[in-house]
Amino acid sequence: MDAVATFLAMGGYAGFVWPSFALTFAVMIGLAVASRRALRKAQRQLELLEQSRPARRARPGKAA
Amino acid sequence: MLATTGLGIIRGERAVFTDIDLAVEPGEAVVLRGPNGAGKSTLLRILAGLLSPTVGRVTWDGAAIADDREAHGRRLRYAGHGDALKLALTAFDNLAFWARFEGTPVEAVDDALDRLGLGALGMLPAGVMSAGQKRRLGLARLALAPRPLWLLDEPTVSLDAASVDLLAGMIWDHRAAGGMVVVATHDGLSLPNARTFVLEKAA
Amino acid sequence: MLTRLANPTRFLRLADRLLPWLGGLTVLAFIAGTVWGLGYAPADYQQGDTVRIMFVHVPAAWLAMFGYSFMAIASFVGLVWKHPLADVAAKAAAPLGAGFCLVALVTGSLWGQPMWGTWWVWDARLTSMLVLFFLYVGYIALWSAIDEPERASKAAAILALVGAVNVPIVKFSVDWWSTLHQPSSVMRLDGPTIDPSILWPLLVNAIAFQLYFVTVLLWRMKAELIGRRVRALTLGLAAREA
Amino acid sequence: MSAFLALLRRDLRLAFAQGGSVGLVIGFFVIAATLFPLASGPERAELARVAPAVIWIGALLATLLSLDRLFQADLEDGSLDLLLVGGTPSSVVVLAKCLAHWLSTGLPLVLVSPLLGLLLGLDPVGIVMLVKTLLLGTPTLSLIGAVGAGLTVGVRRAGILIAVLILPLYVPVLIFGAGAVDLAALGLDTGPSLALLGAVLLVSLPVGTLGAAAALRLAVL
Repeated sequence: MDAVATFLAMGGYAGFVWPSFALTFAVMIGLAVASRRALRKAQRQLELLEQSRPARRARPGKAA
Repeated sequence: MLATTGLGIIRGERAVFTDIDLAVEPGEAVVLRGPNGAGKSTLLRILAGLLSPTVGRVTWDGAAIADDREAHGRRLRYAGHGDALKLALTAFDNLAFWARFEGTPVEAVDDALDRLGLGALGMLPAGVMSAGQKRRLGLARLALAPRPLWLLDEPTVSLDAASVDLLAGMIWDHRAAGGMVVVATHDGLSLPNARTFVLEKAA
Repeated sequence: MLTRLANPTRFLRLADRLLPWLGGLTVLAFIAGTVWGLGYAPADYQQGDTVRIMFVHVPAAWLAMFGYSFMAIASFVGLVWKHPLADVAAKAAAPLGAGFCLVALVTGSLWGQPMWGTWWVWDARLTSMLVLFFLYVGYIALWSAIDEPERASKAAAILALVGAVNVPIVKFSVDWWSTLHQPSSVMRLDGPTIDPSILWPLLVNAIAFQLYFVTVLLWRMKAELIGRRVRALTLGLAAREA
Repeated sequence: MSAFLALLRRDLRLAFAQGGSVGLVIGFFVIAATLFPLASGPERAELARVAPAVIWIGALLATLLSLDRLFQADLEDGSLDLLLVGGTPSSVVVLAKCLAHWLSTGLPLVLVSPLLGLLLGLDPVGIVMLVKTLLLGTPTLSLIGAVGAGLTVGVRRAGILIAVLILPLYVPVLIFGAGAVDLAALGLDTGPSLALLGAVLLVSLPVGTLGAAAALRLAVL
């Protein structure tokens, strides 16, 4: 237990060391999640559009 | 001679038009027609060298205009949607600026104003002129110094019938002197034995 | 090689094959570097355990600078050779670079407080990093202000290149300025030599950050490419309906 | 050359004509600088110490405010198209417009800066150095600013966007410019700072003109 407490205390600098690591990981995970989410959204939109395309192609003569 | 081969352009990731082959000979007039969004203005801007086509090329006497844009600029007159006027300057000063900018004699300005029926308004600031007068002042640039190629985008907008005839006369004289005209217009402007080129909307 | 990759479909396929490996390696390197750095690397005799902040601060600062160089090079390639993936890569790199810049700034501040007794000093390095952050912000703002991707990509590329020419001048001017104004009592962050016991976990973490950069960059590029395809399809639909 | 002079003359006439921007820019510069003592208190020694910073920042912001119209007016009335297809290289067009911008913005700022220096209690040595640095630095502000103006022409909220794009790039000019005035006040050698200001100007001459010219070609797409 003592070892864990010493580790967590970081020689009295816990208030600086841990927030640094926390912020770093928060920013990195945040960016990764946001990027993944954008990718998923784009993929979903593409699927939707590709599903709806044949239906529109099936109306010939309209463009002419 | 102005020619395009296999011209196509993609804007906003959409093909505006594809495979335009157009040749204009000296003395010839080409009227561009087509629905809104078919790319009439876009084509004129490509011919002027303002826009680069995605595929294909524009040539002048066989040489690509993209190789020497400045030289191409010196042989054409482009009239777009704006009149390119500074409202704080007089009609004369507006035209005189463009004459100086292209390095042609400023003496031609008075004649150009007369030609468009603006001779009496030379000292008036462009800001107090009516829309039709402004348009005529913009078109007066055509009369500054002869240049072989005119590219006109809807030149008749806000012109009255008499002014449209005036413009038709100028185009006629220009062609008689061996000039070429490509004009996008909806109506009104009747150009004898002009070729019509229809732009379809790309699917 | 480059021309083969220029084909977005081929690029997407390659990215899909690489991404699982990259993702796994990133996580492993992170765990290794962080555990090593936090648990096993010795505390500095002068700075105590605060020196451990270095294991995230320094790689973040490196990547913030790497990100801008990457962006500038990609912009150059995009403008000169019109490589279709280059501007996608440049756009995708910007938020990553900005994020690392922010991390470097805040962790630098958290490191500085116990060392200097203040959250912020106008030290040359911090100030340059702050200006770099502003450059990222401008670049991202320009992308989002212009709707047409063709124009936005070229405009952003011009900005990135003008910025890249300016970065060394900014850096030099800030160094010059800090020698002019700075009382010399500020402690240098880096010693003349770094002990290997600190250097190794630092390098492992630097590799982890770099792997992360590549992984997320590929995700972002994929999203951008698919997004452009979506845009093209919707515009095509709108044009047909009109 | 005739195109360059014609464009320079026209832009200067427009800038100094009624409704032009010169008076407004000067007005902004003077008002912003005189607001400063009201915020900080009127102690002369304190004011003189920060005077170079206040005047330099004022000049920077005044330049910035005038930048969004640099190409925008020409885009709106269609002149920009004609300037770019008139057979003149676009970098020459940009250079003429930058010179006109500097003559109608930077130079007037330089001319009123001694007055502000006096108001803020700068000594004569400082005032002379202030004029010198502004004279060397403000052309750079116009050149680098032209890139921002070119990139944002026709874009929503261009004014604020220019500020975000360009202000970080103004850092070296600000540092060398205001720094030289500080050095002069301390009686130190200002030669290197002036040389550096000149070097920054020399770098921004090609970077600004080519960058802005490339940006303008995009704007008329």
